[in-house]
Amino acid sequence: MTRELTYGLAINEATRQMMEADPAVFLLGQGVNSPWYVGNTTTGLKDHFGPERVFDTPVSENAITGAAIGAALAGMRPVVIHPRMDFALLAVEQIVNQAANWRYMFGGHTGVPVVMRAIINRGGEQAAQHSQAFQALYAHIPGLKVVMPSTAYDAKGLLVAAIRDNDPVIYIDDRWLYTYSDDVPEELYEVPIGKAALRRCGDDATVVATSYMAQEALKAAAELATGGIEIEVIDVRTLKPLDDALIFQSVAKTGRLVVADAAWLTCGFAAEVAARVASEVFESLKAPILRVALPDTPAPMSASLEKVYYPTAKNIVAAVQNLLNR
Amino acid sequence: MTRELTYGLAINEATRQMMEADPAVFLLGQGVNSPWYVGNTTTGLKDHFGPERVFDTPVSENAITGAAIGAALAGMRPVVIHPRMDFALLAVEQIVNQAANWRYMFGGHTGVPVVMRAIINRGGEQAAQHSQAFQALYAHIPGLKVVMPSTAYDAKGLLVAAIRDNDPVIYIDDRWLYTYSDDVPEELYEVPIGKAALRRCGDDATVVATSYMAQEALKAAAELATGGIEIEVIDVRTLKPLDDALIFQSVAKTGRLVVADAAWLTCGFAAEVAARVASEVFESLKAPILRVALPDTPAPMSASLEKVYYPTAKNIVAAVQNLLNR
Amino acid sequence: MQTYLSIAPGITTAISAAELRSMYIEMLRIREAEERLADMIAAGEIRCPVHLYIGQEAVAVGVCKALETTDYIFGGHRSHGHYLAKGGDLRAMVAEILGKETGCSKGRGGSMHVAAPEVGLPGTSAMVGTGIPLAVGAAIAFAMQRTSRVAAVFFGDGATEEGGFYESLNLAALRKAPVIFVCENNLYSSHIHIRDRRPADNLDALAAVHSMPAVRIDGNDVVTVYQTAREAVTRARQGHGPTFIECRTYRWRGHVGPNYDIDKGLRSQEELSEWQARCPIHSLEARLLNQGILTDTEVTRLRQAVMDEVAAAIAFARQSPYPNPDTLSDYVFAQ
Amino acid sequence: MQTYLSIAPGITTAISAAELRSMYIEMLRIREAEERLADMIAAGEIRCPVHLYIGQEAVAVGVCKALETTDYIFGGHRSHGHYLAKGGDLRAMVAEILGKETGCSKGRGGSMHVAAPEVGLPGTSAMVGTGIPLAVGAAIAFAMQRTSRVAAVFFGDGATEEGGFYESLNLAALRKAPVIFVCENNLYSSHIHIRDRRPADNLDALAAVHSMPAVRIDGNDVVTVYQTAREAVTRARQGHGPTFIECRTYRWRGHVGPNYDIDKGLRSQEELSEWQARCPIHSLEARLLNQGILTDTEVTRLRQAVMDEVAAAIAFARQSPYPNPDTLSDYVFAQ
Ligand SMILES: Cc1ncc(C[n+]2csc(CCOP(=O)(O)OP(=O)(O)O)c2C)c(N)n1
Ligand SMILES: Cc1ncc(C[n+]2csc(CCOP(=O)(O)OP(=O)(O)O)c2C)c(N)n1
Ligand SMILES: [Mg+2]
Ligand SMILES: [Mg+2]
Repeated sequence: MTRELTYGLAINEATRQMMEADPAVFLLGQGVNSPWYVGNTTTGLKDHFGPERVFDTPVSENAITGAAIGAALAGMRPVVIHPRMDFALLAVEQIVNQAANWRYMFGGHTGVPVVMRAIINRGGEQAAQHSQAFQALYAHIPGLKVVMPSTAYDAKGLLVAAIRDNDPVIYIDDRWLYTYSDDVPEELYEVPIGKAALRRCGDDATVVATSYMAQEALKAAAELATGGIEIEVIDVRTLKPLDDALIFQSVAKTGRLVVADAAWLTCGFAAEVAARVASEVFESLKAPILRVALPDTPAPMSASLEKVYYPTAKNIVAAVQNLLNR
Repeated sequence: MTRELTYGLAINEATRQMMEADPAVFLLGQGVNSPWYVGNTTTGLKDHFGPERVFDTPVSENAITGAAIGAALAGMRPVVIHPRMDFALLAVEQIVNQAANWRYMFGGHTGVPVVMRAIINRGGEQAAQHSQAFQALYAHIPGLKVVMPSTAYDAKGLLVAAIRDNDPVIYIDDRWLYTYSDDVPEELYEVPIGKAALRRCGDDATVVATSYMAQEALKAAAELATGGIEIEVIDVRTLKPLDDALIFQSVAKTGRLVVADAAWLTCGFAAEVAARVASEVFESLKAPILRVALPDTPAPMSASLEKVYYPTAKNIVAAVQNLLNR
Repeated sequence: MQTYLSIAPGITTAISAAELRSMYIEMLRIREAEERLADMIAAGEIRCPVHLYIGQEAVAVGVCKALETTDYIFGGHRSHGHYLAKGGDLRAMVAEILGKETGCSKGRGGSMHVAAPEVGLPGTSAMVGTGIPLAVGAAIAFAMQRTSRVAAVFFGDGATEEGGFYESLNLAALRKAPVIFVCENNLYSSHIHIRDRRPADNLDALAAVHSMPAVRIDGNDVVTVYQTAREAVTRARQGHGPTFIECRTYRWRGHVGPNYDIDKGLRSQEELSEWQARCPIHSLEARLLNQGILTDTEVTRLRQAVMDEVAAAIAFARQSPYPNPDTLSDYVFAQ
Repeated sequence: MQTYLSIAPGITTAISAAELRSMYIEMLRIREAEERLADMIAAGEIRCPVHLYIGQEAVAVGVCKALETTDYIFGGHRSHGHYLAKGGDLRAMVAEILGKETGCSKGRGGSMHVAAPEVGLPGTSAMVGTGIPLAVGAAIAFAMQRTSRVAAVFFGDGATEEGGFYESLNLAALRKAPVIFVCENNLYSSHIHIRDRRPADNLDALAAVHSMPAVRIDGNDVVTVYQTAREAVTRARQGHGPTFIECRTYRWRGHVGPNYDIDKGLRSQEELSEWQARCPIHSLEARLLNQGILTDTEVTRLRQAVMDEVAAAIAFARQSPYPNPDTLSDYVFAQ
């Protein structure tokens, strides 16, 4: 049975159903029992499962994350939540040095089935320390899988897959998407990690986008279509391992590529997509590869600056038009 | 007056001369007074300047780095050393959230003139946690400058420039280069931050390389030259802000690009160079852009695996030949 | 109820009537500014997250009174009071909170990132506890510069859960850094009471084991705060190293925004009322009236003056321009 | 000299002759293995960094004796002793250190990353202090699983300088996690004596303020270690939460490698000699001989048996193949 559900509630449902299905699953992190920290993604879980399995923690990002990893080594499947990705910088050592390296470093004997939910929460004049999107950092690290759902359907399915995965998964959800809704099955299902989604077909250009920008790309596609331009939209969904086959196939057809990722330009994830295409399907390219990303500037506070800071469908439209006007 | 000096001693000399020239400069970090932690890069400094200005710290990466930032805000020009870049993950929050954001977040009033020396120390069967190279992580962050000298001359000149810079600079030196030597002036001089170096001219292909790989690129160039292939070698030196003009100019001439960076492939720095070229000088490209990088695998321990893990001149030669044989 | 200690029991710093008056005015100013900001948030005029300081004024004022302008302070997400007590410009603060170019951080930082480097506040980090090592570093710098300047850092009870706090305590003690750790224990970290975050509410003991004087004082008594801070500052200036001061206090409003977090079931009206009955401003006012240092007429006049000043600051901020979007990427690096 | 405390003074766990013998043999085994590894490093046969455990054997053996195979331990860069005491395979350890495919981590980890998940050692992290929250998490897991399993973590005095240590203490105390914090205070962190890293050598006090029993014991007395660990384990199994045990001890060799760090001017021969005179193995041996639990002949026989076992392990390791370069990228993810 399918019904419309919001992205935020899809996360909530996936968590609840996985906790019901598997006693090894539990939730810890700052704000899992707060009225505001994590939107509605954990509402009701503590009442349902009790404070042992839904544990709102002290402000100790490092130990909390380390404890989640340790629990994973002891047979659990923890979901550790950082209500803002910015805070998780205090836990980066545990994620990178321990969780990511563990399986390899010990010759494959033991893995770390932990999910880190790292929330992007920006805009609203929150300024530089409360607006950051670090997906590129995690996608750079061997041993980590990185997913960024852009729809409610994927938010649920990727979280289920992430929790079931036997290796550490960085699950990045974006507060800007929490009120988006689409058809979500009631039952448990997986969206496989490592598979991108072709969201719209077109012959004129390919737009590869992550998370929120995938939604913007669809808006851009609709707008471009009114001018007779048909773009193909690929929602990356899993940044690592990247489903580059789908991207290559599309660029082979369209010959033109725009990559949209709402993180800083330099050394961002969009660069990786561009580099792979420039290496693997170079011969198909008819035009330069363009990126739509944040400027190399910290997030400003004032709304007047925020408005020009964050890329939207408009920037994607402009990039596609730029490519086609050459 | 110029004489031959090793890379390690060039760092030592730059530190000493800057500390002599400016009482605001001081050194702190683990192992600055150790016989083994930081090679010969700080030898003799404590005896010369005393334990207050050359302070070997507790194992507290976070606080040490925060203290360096705080001292910078109070008029000093600290050099904080992390004897391995891996340890600095515990300090990433301070670098990213505080040092990098500070000037912007407070409207330009105050800057953080701190230098973080983050040492890459790998090989020698040290395994996954003691071998990492995180330049891409720092190059992604607005507000940071990132340098990676590959010669003794640059090691000194870039350190001087970094210390004099009014913003945070991540200075990444590689233990594999410590015994390399070249002509180094005795006096203080700067190698400007933001300028790449054209190390060798050629028409057949451009190799853009960082740090140790720039040395390997020169070996590759020599080998290729014996077969009549002339490559242009650009040593990036500053990863951020990147001197892409020099790169674009070279690729416009050669039409072929290999980027060599001894860090993980996915979302590594090499991707950024590839992406910029694929965007800005696409029309000049005659062939795909290739990257020489580490596989997306943690560093192994056993020498038998290390040998195939780390890229060398051979891999650059193969990549160039690959491009020319198309 | 708690018993509160002094660093050197029995020794109290003399305090003049003028000092008492000025601390009273400072607290009034902070209170009035925060109350008006609360109104503006409720009215939707302020959109950035704001963590109000109402109820804790005695801590900022008492500590800053013990400092010189050349001394540094560091703060956090809840630092309007620290900014004002240290002498930061009120108009620039309000403009900052409205995201204006005339703001103290040029509209780039907002409420969580106020700065007044000209009077010793280089900036405030909204990452819990991360200002603590910055203060230690500044203090180390002052010592190396052979000045007698000191650094103080304000942080909450929640910040004691971050590891960097302990690393900083040890570093400061080891270097005998002239730093004062001011922990404002208002019992809550966001939505969670301290009893749900620590087995014991013993923050002073956490610091004491790191080889420094650590005291727990009534953070709602500005005189006690001032006297304790004076002792700590004197120790620091004389090269005796850091001091930890736990100030017991309470924030009247909710964690963020103008409401009270009672509706959300996070705390009780009784608890709030009990602490409101211990209002730091009201108790000082009563004392000054009692001692004849203030009269009722003066109180009325002073309150009106503060209201006028705040109103003028708000007017200034409202009239100020927003940052020009073309300047988005200014100030990433020194120009 | 120090006075050492017990968690519950006066209560001592009964200990049988068989247990004493087996602890003696365990210590001998660790010592012999480490000594031979030292030779192999000196000879250049071992190339990876090795941090020898010689001198600290009583800690690993005393603690692990108090644990079941199903209990977990975590270690760090200096964990050969922990691995062996917990029952890890000697041959696989030596092979690991030589970078062989037959190693306990298939030659991917080396000396700093030994693991024996089959006997409760999921792995060891060489980042100072980072194993501590892992152990707390494992302990929380065991409690949630309603088992009586416990987790212990070994770390050095240096690890108490990392903030994660304090975060972990609080988290463990808050959750009443069945975890035992075993701090091996060997006075040095790399090249630096504790006096140059902390104003006071009071590591037990650091933990005690986080609401758990914290004791300082003679880490060179395996019986004391065992009895203390037993009490801590019992507490943990009964749901009373964590215990912190500071074991005073000393590493005979230098920080890394086979030398003594005396030549480098990092410590004195007198200090080393004083601690060597308190050899944990020698003192237990004397005691067992004295009590008639062992005879001289047996000692000779046991020593020979251990030497043979270590020699066989080295032979096994030497004969083992190196990892195939084609498998470089295996094991990044589950297959
Ligand atoms: C590193 C980090 N983790 C989490 C947060 C979210 N956060 C913001 S304020 C706060 C509570 C802090 O409590 P306390 O330190 O007692 O200060 P108070 O708000 O009571 O003044 C938290 C957890 C943050 N800003 N930074
Ligand atoms: C996070 C981190 N910082 C620094 C180091 C370098 N390092 C390796 S061992 C060591 C000393 C640790 O001392 P201690 O914890 O007392 O253990 P011991 O070596 O005495 O057994 C240091 C600083 C590291 N491995 N990890
Ligand atoms: Mg608080
Ligand atoms: Mg030690």
